[in-house]
Amino acid sequence: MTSRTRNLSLFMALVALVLFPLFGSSFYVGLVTRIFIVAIFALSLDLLIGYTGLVSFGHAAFFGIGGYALAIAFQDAAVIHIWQALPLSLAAAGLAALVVGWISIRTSGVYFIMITLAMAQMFFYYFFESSRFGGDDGIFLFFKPVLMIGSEDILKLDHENNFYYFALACLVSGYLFLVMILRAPFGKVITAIKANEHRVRALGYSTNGYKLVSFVIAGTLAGLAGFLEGAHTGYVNPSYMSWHESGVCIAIVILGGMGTLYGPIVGAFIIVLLQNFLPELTGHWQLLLGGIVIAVVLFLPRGATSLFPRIIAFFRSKQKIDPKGPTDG
Amino acid sequence: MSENNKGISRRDFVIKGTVATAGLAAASVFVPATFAIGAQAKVKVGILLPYTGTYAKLGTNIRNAMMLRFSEAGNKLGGRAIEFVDIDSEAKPAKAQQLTEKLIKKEHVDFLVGPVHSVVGMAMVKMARGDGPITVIPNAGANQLTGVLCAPNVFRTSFSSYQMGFPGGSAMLEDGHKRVVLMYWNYGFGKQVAAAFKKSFLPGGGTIVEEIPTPFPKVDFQAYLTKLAALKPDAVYTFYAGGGAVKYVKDFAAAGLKKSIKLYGAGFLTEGLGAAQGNAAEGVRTILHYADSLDNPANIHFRSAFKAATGVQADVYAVQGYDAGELILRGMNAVQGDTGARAEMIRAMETSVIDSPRGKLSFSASHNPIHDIYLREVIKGENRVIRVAAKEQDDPATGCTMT
Amino acid sequence: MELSFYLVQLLNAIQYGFLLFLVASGLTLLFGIMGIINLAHGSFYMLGSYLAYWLTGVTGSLWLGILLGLPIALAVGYLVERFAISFLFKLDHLYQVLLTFALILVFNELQQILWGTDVHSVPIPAILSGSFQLTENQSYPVYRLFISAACIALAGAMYWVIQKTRLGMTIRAGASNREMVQALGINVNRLFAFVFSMGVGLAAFAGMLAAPIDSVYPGMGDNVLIISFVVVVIGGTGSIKGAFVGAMLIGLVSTFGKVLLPEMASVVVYALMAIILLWRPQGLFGKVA
Amino acid sequence: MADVILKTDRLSKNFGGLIAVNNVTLAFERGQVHAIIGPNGAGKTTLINLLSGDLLPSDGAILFNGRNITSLPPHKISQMGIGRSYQKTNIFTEFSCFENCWVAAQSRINTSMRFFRAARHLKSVAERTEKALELCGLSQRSDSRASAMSYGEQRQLEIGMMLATEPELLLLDEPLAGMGSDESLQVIELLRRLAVDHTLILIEHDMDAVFSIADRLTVMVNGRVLETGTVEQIRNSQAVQEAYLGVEEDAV
Repeated sequence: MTSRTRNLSLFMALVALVLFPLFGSSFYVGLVTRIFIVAIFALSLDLLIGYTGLVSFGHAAFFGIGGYALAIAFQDAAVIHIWQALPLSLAAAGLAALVVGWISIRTSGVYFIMITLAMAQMFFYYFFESSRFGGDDGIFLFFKPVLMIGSEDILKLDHENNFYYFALACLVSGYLFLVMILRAPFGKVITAIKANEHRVRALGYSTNGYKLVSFVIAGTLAGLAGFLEGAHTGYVNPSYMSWHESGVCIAIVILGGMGTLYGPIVGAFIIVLLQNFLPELTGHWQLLLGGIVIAVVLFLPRGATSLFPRIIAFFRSKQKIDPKGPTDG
Repeated sequence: MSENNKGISRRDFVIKGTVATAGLAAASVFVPATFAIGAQAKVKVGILLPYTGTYAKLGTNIRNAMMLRFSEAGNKLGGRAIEFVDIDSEAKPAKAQQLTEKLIKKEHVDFLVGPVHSVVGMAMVKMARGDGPITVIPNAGANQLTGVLCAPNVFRTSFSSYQMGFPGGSAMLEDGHKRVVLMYWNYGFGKQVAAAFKKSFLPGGGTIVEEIPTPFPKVDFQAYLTKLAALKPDAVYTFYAGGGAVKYVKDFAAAGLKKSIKLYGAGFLTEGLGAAQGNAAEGVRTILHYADSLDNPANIHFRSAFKAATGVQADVYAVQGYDAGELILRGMNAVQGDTGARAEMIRAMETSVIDSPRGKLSFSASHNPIHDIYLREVIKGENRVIRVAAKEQDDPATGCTMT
Repeated sequence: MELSFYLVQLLNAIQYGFLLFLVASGLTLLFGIMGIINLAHGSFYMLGSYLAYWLTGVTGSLWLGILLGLPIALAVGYLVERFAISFLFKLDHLYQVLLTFALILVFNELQQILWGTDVHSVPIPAILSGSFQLTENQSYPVYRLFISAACIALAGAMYWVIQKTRLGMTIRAGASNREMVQALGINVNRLFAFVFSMGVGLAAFAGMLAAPIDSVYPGMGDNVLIISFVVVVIGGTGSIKGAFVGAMLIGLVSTFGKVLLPEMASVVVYALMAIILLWRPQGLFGKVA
Repeated sequence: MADVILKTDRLSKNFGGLIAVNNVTLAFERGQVHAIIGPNGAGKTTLINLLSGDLLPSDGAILFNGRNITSLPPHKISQMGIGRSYQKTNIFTEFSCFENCWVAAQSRINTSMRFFRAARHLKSVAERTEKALELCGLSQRSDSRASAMSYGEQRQLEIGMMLATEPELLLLDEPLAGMGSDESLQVIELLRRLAVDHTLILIEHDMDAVFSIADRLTVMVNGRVLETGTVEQIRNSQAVQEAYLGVEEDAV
């Protein structure tokens, strides 16, 4: 797939998403909002597993912390200002990622997988068992965040469509942010670390520093997703941080195609829609979901989006109208 | 209820059940969502109960009992046919909001029945309260559901955790146990039950030797039981349910503690678990608003009808589902099926006095049940009533603005 | 609290440790020899418990249940290895995590389809149903001692097999250098299928032994899984000795954590792991990468 | 005294019981090509790994331009101006040839913790990359994927990456390993060119190549320095003849 076809497809998809609330019912607008949130979460993990080569199995911790920061700080507030709540969530998730990352990046391979899992479990159990933060019950929020300048409401998120566009804007910003840092010198270093960390160190880079920064960025972005989820549902609970969520997030990234930025978004659409509609087919829908994931790992390890270029190539070879012939991206 | 006692056969119920379920599947595809009122349009009843996971059996019994009640009434609510939209909640709080949204915004249900899990209940009620559908909670016990979250359109046919714990304290004092250890799963519901227990136990002159909250939903109790043995109390009051309850009762017996420490608990400790607990449960005393052996006509009828319709023995969850069905019937019959007459329907529901299998059931201003609480003991594998522990137990509905 | 209280807790800790060792030893073998991260290990523990419940019900005896159940578990292990795991060797850890994660979903659903969602329990065999008095009011079930004894016997047997037999040599060689095993002219595919079945067998056997003192319920494997991973990682992947020490450490920390730090009972185990990995990133007995 | 760029002082490394490098004291002079030879297992590569920081010494010290660099991590040593190439090709196989050198060249900017501007705007890096590619003779192959290049080209790229970091001292671990004779000649030519304004420490088994370009030779056997001196001195050394060269000549 050339970058031109890719950008064109992405742009068309964006236009479709912008127009969607004009046609979709409130339920579907809410559903797609949720997909945006999950997509941001998956994108953040993709920075780690797809670009830096860090297989984190505890990424849900930062998602949860983003949500909890919002809920803890504002559970009794009558007005939640976005400009207060959002930075708070990002900072909390980023700080947690800094601590977890600082400890974890000393290890590698399976130990890294396990230590990130263990750290996430610590957060999970801390919130699960602490009576201060609602324990297993979680925390409810009764208001949605607003953006105010003076006393003027610029943006009120209690309207489903507003929230939809806000989440979409966050997703697009997150996407563009990642595109930017991956093109920047920083991105060159982390992708090289994924390819061959030892060599990068021999070339004179302190790789741990880059891995840590990547971990913190990913954690902060996951915190953004957690903030949105908390604000959208008005409810946070420890299961946001459970290792199942981390596992599902890995599934989303790989299902969509890791190491690409559109892959996780496609993956989020696939998994959330499956989670939503499979139960209508059968009570044992997790069996189907598990089967689908297994099939992808075995037969399509580069993810669903790796099919796109093949499909395009297929049609091109059928039509044979492209004067330049199929170009390899 | 006894007036329309038609004594349906099992086959009858199964057929109707199938028709209803098939209707559900078809209807969600073909029938456009409408707000139309009239005799022709079906009443939509959304059900959000767990059919998988730890609480699966509870969800299944609640649904089947409610369907039984509807089928006894000819599968009509105020003259209108019923359409069910049945969703598996998986008892996962994180999905509760999404699934409730599906029922309210996508399916536009008239009634919402569910859930089992308290936290799912909170997420659900938070969305439904106010202008959402009339909601009937057939199990979740969190105090907040008819406390701070109470709303005119939200009813509960089960219990609040206060009602579960509070009568326990006085019952144990009455049995002569003054030095008691509290052990419970350390999560919202467990903590609320323990707190309510102390509200009657401490003022009555009892002493809490120690509180041992154990991590939910973990079931390795050995270390805690050793601690319990070393504390040497007269008795222990517990809250555990499902797999935890089975394990606790068995470990307690295996540690030889039955000889020196009397085991009490909120009713779920032994409810419906006889087969799994076996001998270990003999002599365990629990406090609940229901007992299999209650000797009233409603219970005798209900138990045989439920057994006939589903093939399994009824339990407290089935009773709560059956009463949920009854409550919806009362409301719809009062307005002849006109779901638009909301205020009138709510009035009819909140003033209902139901002749439930559990005994007399009425509702408080916060729409929480008022009912008798029984002290029961496991004798020969059955939960038998020892005495009424609290007559017409009410709930303080802390934080509710409707009282 | 008196001394006897701590002694009883020590007994509890050791007994818990033994059971953990049984599950974790299978896991560490799979990782050490095959390089496989098997998240579905807990599902095999659950499988063992359900097989024990089902077959004990059918045959009326736990012993017969275990005797019939073990071959079934081994067969399931073999099939899973052939049809899923064997494709993973060439792939990254990431894919192993994902595939075995999906296997958990599948196994949990299959369990519900086969055995429903009720909570079950398995009776303790009559011959071991007694108990003896520990303190003035607490007694200790003989069956718990039996589990410990069985675990010790099994640990001894494993030690013997791994240190003294030809098979053990192959396994040790495989754990330290996978290419070398191939060079020795051993059919790696067969060895791996065998080792995976054994790992599954160990987990299932632990589930069977524990069934009478645990209750048998849906999703029970998940609780065991994560804690066994902690054991493996603390001990160092691939090291049976490490798994043993790790299991004992976790047994002690989690038992005394519950008593001494009840608020943080679940957190301390993970904190211990984090501290150990900070000190030794490869685990207590792991090889330096 | 000659201008010493790198010095080791009683440097040792043991792995468990095995002493791979034993009490090695050597001085490398600026501007020279200093080859280390010796039979397999003599500890040559271990010595290079100690110098580059890939391994931590068990004992002894390393001084670079008079500064103690013992136990510094590899990236710090690289930043001080010591570049190295590996015996086994160690490149980013999924990257293009250009990107491989780019990552190397980018390591010389102040910091790569830059997030906002695209990397391609960094002029200095682009220049260094082009220069390194040209030096190692791969300008024509700039856009090829590294994994698609021939083995010889990959070896050249290995050196190119090192050059892109603009080191003062080059540690070359068997740059000719596995090459055909034509490719070898090219690389030897490249090494000669580099020798003009770099200091080279070279491990090589190809004796003809070594004798043709080295100024000084060190012979290692069993982790110890057997002899060190000019090419002539080594050629004529009795000890070397017995312990090493004799054997080597038989083998050749």
